[in-house]
Amino acid sequence: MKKALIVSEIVKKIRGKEVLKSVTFEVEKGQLLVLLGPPGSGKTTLLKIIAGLEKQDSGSIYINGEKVDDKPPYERKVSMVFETLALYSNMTVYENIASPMIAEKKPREIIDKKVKEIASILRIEHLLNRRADKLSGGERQRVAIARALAKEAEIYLLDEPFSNLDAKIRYALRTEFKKLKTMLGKTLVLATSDPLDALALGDIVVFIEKGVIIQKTQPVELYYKPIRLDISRYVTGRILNEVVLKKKTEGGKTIITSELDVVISESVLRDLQDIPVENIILTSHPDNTMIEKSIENCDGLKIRGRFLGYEYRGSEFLVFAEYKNHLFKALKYEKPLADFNEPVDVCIKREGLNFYDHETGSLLR
Amino acid sequence: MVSGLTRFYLKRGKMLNPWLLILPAFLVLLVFNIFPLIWSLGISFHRFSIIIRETPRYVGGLNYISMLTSPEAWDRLQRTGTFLFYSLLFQFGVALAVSLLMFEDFKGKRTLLTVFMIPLMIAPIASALFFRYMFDENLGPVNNFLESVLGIRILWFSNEMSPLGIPYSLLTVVMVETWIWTPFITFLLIAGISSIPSDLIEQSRVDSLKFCYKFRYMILPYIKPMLAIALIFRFMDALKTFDSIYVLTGGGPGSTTELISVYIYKLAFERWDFGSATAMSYLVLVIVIFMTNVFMRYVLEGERE
Amino acid sequence: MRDYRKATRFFKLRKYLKLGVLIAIVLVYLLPIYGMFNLAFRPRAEMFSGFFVLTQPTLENFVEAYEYGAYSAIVNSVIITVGGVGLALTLSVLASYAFSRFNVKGKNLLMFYILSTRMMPPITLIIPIFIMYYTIGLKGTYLGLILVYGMMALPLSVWMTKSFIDDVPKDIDEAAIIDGHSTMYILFKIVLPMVAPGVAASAAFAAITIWNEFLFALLLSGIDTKPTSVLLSSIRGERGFNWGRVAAIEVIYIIPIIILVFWLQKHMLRGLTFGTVRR
Amino acid sequence: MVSVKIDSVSKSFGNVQALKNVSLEIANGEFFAILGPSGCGKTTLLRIIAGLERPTKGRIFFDETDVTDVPAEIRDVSMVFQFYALYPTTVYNNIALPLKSRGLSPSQVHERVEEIAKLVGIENILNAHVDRISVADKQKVALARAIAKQPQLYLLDEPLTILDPVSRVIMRAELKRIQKELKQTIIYVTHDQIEALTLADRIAVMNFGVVEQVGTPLQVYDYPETVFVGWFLGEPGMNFIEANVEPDVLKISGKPVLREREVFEDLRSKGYERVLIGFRAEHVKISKTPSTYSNGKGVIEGVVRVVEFMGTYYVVDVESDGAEFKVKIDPRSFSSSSIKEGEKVWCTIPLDKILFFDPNNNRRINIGGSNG
Repeated sequence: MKKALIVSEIVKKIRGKEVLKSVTFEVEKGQLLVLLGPPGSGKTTLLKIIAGLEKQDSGSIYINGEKVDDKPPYERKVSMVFETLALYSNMTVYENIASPMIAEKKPREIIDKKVKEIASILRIEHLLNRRADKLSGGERQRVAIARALAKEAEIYLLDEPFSNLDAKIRYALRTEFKKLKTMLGKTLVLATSDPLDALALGDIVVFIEKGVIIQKTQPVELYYKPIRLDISRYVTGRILNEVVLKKKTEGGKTIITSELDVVISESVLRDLQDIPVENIILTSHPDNTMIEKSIENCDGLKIRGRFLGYEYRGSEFLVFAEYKNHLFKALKYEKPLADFNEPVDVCIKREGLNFYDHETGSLLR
Repeated sequence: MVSGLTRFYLKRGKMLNPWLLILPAFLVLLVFNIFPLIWSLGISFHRFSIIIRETPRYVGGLNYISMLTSPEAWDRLQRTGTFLFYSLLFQFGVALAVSLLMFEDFKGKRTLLTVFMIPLMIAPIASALFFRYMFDENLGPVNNFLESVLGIRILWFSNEMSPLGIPYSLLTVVMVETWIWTPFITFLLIAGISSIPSDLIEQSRVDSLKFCYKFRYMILPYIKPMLAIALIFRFMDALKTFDSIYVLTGGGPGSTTELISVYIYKLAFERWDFGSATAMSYLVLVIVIFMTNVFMRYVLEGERE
Repeated sequence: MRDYRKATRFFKLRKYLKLGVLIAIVLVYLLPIYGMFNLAFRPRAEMFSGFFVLTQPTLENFVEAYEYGAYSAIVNSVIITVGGVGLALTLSVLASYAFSRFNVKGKNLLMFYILSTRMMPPITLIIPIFIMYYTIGLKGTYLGLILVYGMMALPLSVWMTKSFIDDVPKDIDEAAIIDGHSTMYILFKIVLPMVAPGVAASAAFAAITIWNEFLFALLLSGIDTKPTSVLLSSIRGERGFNWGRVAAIEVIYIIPIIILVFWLQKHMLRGLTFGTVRR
Repeated sequence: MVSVKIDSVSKSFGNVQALKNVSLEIANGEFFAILGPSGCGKTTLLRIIAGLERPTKGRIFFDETDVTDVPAEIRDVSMVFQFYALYPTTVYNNIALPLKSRGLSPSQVHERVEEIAKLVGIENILNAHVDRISVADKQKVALARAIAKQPQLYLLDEPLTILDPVSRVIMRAELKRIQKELKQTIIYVTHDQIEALTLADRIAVMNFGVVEQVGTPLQVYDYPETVFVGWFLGEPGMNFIEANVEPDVLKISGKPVLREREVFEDLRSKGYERVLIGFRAEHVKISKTPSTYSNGKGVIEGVVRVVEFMGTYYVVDVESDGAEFKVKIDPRSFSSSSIKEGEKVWCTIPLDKILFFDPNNNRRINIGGSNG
């Protein structure tokens, strides 16, 4: 089955700085691929190259198996929603949505029918004759999507569609967007720097940093077992617990030391045996960590620290403990009882542990 | 040669070169600006007067040398320097005072500022002519007022030395120019002040900071760039002062108020000596470019460190 | 229980004092303009009786001004200004769109050149144009003046319009390109309507510059094409002239400008600094 | 240390009503949060308390004194802005300038600045220019400046949202300590519900210039007074489904859900034919095996529309012909139940976790003392 979009070895330099270093990936038909990466990793430039708004230095783009490098944007059957939404603010919502069809000089009735149809899908029929600059954040966002859908295209590109909206509206729009995607069955490429967009929406996620593709995988795997530590930190929003261990083998015996005075359980020691590297970082998510006044048997890493406080998130508590200026977090479903500065036990369970090489940051186990 | 939105279409499919859009404007500038400038540069190397019908004679740098050595030219430049010093002093002084008084927001601030801009916007010819009426030595209301209050009459258009060390006629020109141009500087300073982040201003209010601290640590850093821009623009325009002098004193009495642009005008259209007039103009241009760079480097340097 | 009353009263007092001084400065500053209007409506009898006297306002002076030829001078000013602005605007809209949307190679050079027109002593331009007009017979014609003023207003309107178009994010152009629209459609149907108020403001600023100009008009206008500024300057020569009539001409001359100034409040900063500084 | 009384304050800019008749009482030494979406008027209210803005109607009292007309310069209030609003000079000057303006002697100023800098932990960067210090340090400087003035009231406008998690936790501990040790009144404006729920003794939830509810974090989260408060707090927000009250059963679009008789009597006696039932996504148990209506539980049968993975939890969007609601599951139980889009599911909700709302005024209906 022909791939909807093939991006092969795209290289782009802007003012001497290499923004994209030989980027390659493919998108299946009807699939939603999320391009996740910190701001300034070249996502927007890549989208503009796919759309034909910017010329790549080398490499090529195939849409539906057909090479489009020398084709102008509107001939590439590509449609795009910009981060700034780029609505024509002096025109009405109707004119904005109809714009691609006006450009293709379609007859009046067809334009009218199509605009009304799209407006009903996105529930903005009541806004059709309002000026584009008199809309709320969520409404502007929907009109931008409507305009993109008004153009028949093989690929729909979205650049940070939920970026400048209130958190509450972002969550709501994300769910609606996922419903829309399943209903329309279009091929979508969504660029975002918000990990939640990738986790919630992506059928497949490509992590890109400084113009280089680091990993392409399922959202769940990207969250739990990414191949690089900096991806894990980025995707979990710095909520990870991290412990640095040093491994030395003297006379056949291996000694594990850590400046955090960690008590390591038998099973973890066994895991550490066959790790070739000297300096190891162990990471784990708060939902695999416990912070209590005292913990007897802890199958994993145990640290004695002082209680810092908690974050009450309504449905759960995020508990904080500190040791030697190092922060540990644990998820708890009822109110923690310790007071500020009281000594507590932190137990990082073995099951959620990832092992990373301290130098390269790459996944070991 | 062209990048950025290279994919840009006149009609669907046809590539449009952006220079096509720039061409019409460029043509008008070419014919009425670039070409005349080159021509006048040429004239400055010739002995040329339209009146006596002789063909222009190439004289090399003679015009420039005669201008550089003529005491008359140096006197006019020195007079323009004095004019510049006093007018910038008054203008920046009043402008700073008004802009600081306008620091706090109050109802009607925008309209008051707009009204304050009117002297800048109306034609200098009209305002200078009315100042001529106001400062008229025997009938003018200013002298009537001074006589009734202080019992003295001032000969505003004479060579008499004023207490400030410059002749009264030059002082009158400085006052007219100050009246016209102070709003320009005030407006730029107020633009500088309004670029101060509003939460910083509110923080200084909640901290009930003394005005001297507000000025030194909050206002000055933000108006410094505006002071530089105002200084550069004012320096360029002050050298071109012509309209108001033409109507106020016509350069007189004698040559006390004959600033450099009036002097060049007289060279060209009273003595009909185009060669020297264009040479003098280009010398003035060199001075302006040199001084502007000095300002830019000095002020921007101050800015960057 | 803290007593704020004394401190509040003192604080309010200081505030109103500052305001009072400010308003006083502005009033004194605008005295000449008041004087101009006052004199224009004063009968000849009260010509020299004090600055504020205005017992029975009359339109005498305006009638005399009409006979003195002020009417035709104002008409000339209108023709020259409208012509000059029209020419400058049409040329600058296309050029500023190209400057704003493309990083054309020669852009910075051209931008500096445009700014330098403000540095240049005007005489360097007038002499060659004076000779050119003299030889090809354009001296004293409306067309001649309109072309020169079109050139003079061009740099200001190019820079100002460009600064407004820069405020429109480039994404909008790119979105229209993806939709498949042509350059002219994007410029005239999407970008220009968005910056219409800005373009109007640059036109107004160009108009003010041309309306007030004197030196070019003095040398290039003829007897029947001379604008108001030249008419006013010619009064300098006469002895014992009628100041009431002069004030009347000046009032007619400056009223359109005052109206434009109030209308332009928002974009004043851009106009004064050639679009280099935007709030 | 002052109590603040906001007495039916309204504020409008042109024809936009930013505040509509807001009345609040903040006790002395209380950590009071004002929570709401952007544009709900919370910052305007804070600015009115600080004296930076005048109310169109209504009065403001500090303890018993009416301070509505007292300018900000004299209210002796400290503010910490979201983007720290630091004067472009050294850290030392930022803390010292307000003290110098107050007339303290140079030695007093110096001693005070040293003391506060040590307290907040910025004693080693006192001579650095504020443009060259980290974001967390900038916020600490803003806080130090506020504390140094020993004001009678602290007003904080989202000071922590831009910090990284580590310094945010430490700053939170710092704020709590200031409130406890120095017994200061703190009014804290934020749109981030986690900040409000974690730090505040009491929270006022605002929307479109109106105070929807005032209560402790627990009250506001578990017993919202209005639909908006329920929706705004918690992620995802509380689910609301229309249900009609029939003599012996409560139905959602025709399907029986709840059988507890005494609940219907109470509702019918209050004259409710139709009602909105509200329940939190995390209180719903979801399973693929059908379950019957037993006592003390509501059961809704529906089809899975969308599944969203949010890292620390899953959100399942279920639709029961027309009525949509969300279910929140922790990753472990989600993978064991392996629910997929399009499957039929049965959702059970414990009765004590279900709240009833009046569909016309969106306010909660009190059922036999069920509120917190």
